Amino acid sequence: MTHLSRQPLSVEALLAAVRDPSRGAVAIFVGDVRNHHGGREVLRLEYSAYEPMAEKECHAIIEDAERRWPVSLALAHRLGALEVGEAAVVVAASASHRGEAFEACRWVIDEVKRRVPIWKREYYADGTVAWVDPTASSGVVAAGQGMAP
Amino acid sequence: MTHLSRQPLSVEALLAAVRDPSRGAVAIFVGDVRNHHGGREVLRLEYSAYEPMAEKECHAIIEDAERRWPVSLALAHRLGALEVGEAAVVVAASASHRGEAFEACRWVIDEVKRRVPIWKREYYADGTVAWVDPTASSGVVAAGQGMAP
Amino acid sequence: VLLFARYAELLGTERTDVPSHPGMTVGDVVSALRARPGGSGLPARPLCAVNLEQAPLGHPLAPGDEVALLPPLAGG
Amino acid sequence: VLLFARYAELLGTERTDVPSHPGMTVGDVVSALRARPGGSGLPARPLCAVNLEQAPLGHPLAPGDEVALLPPLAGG
Repeated sequence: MTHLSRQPLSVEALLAAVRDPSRGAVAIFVGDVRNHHGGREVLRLEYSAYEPMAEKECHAIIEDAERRWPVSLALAHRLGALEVGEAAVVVAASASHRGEAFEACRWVIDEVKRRVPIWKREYYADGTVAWVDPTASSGVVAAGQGMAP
Repeated sequence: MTHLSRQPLSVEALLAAVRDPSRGAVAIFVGDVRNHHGGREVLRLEYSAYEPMAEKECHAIIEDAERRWPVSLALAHRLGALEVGEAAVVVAASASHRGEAFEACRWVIDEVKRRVPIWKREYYADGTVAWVDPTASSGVVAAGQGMAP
Repeated sequence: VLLFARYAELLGTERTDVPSHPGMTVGDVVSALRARPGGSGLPARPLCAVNLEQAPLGHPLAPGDEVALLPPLAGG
Repeated sequence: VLLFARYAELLGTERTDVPSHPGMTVGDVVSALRARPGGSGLPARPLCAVNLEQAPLGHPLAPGDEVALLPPLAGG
């Protein structure tokens, strides 16, 4: 399975991938593109990735989670240009018990943020562009307008 | 808004109801009809409710949760005859931070189970029928075949 | 008085009347129903609601109150 | 050596070569790139990967290894 997609993500498709009549509970996380960041109005953004490593890390996260909880998981991350309100990432976890479904779903999205090599460039209403950098005090670092890595 | 439905539940519709471009995180819970319960194979089931009180409790749960967390919530519970694998309940919670979305979503489904007057009659592959009773040691109490309250 | 799910099945009806008297409580309604045919299957202290709110057995009733006996909840 | 996102922007390329020498480490690659035009914007200790696995700066390199410099991750 491929976890990276340049097409809009389908929550229904991820739900269908983990649904199982022997398991009654499904927890889903959807991360949407927000219209603001650090007090600035965001118009759109662009995700890029070190694709083979990102695929490998997504796969490893799912394997780790399925070892840790009795769950079935699906994970998709969008790449390329996204508009405000579009889904950037979707995680679905099915389990017999809702506690396990919630815990595994939460753990997967935390790990995606922690270890998958994906980068985000935000375009603001004031015409500026920045790389999102969670390690910077402002959360962003100024970027050029041009090249799309 | 009405929270009880005799039609199949749409996860996409509940997701759309809470999505908001100023909030990036959506957590969803889907509770599906399982194909087994207490070691018996379930063929289908029937949900009934004290409908005006159930609507009122669902509404109160959402108000309570929206007071407790900065979230926007949607909740739907199915009534009537359901097949194995169909969604019985769907909760969607949007927030600026994923922790709040997960916590509110989890709290709402826990409260639905705790205080909404809904009952479930299960039909088994061996021809028997039982009322689901979480307070009984076996989890069920034998039921008649006939009347659908 | 409204009855649901297994309780409706036990009493053979989803709705019945209980003769009222001054000072009547929810518990009096439960006792009257337990004395009916099939009513022995009702617990002594079922979950009850008055006017769409959960109410204890000692809750006093006024004319026109909607009383409901609720089997153990099984939603979600 | 592969460069991504802001690091590719700083160096003006997504892929470059660094002359290899025996005993070369990931840290040696980083130092060589920091000496390039635009390279002063690279941190002294960036996140790095060798053959799709995160690797410390002391990681020794073998011929054919794929080295990548990863800006702070921002997925999800």
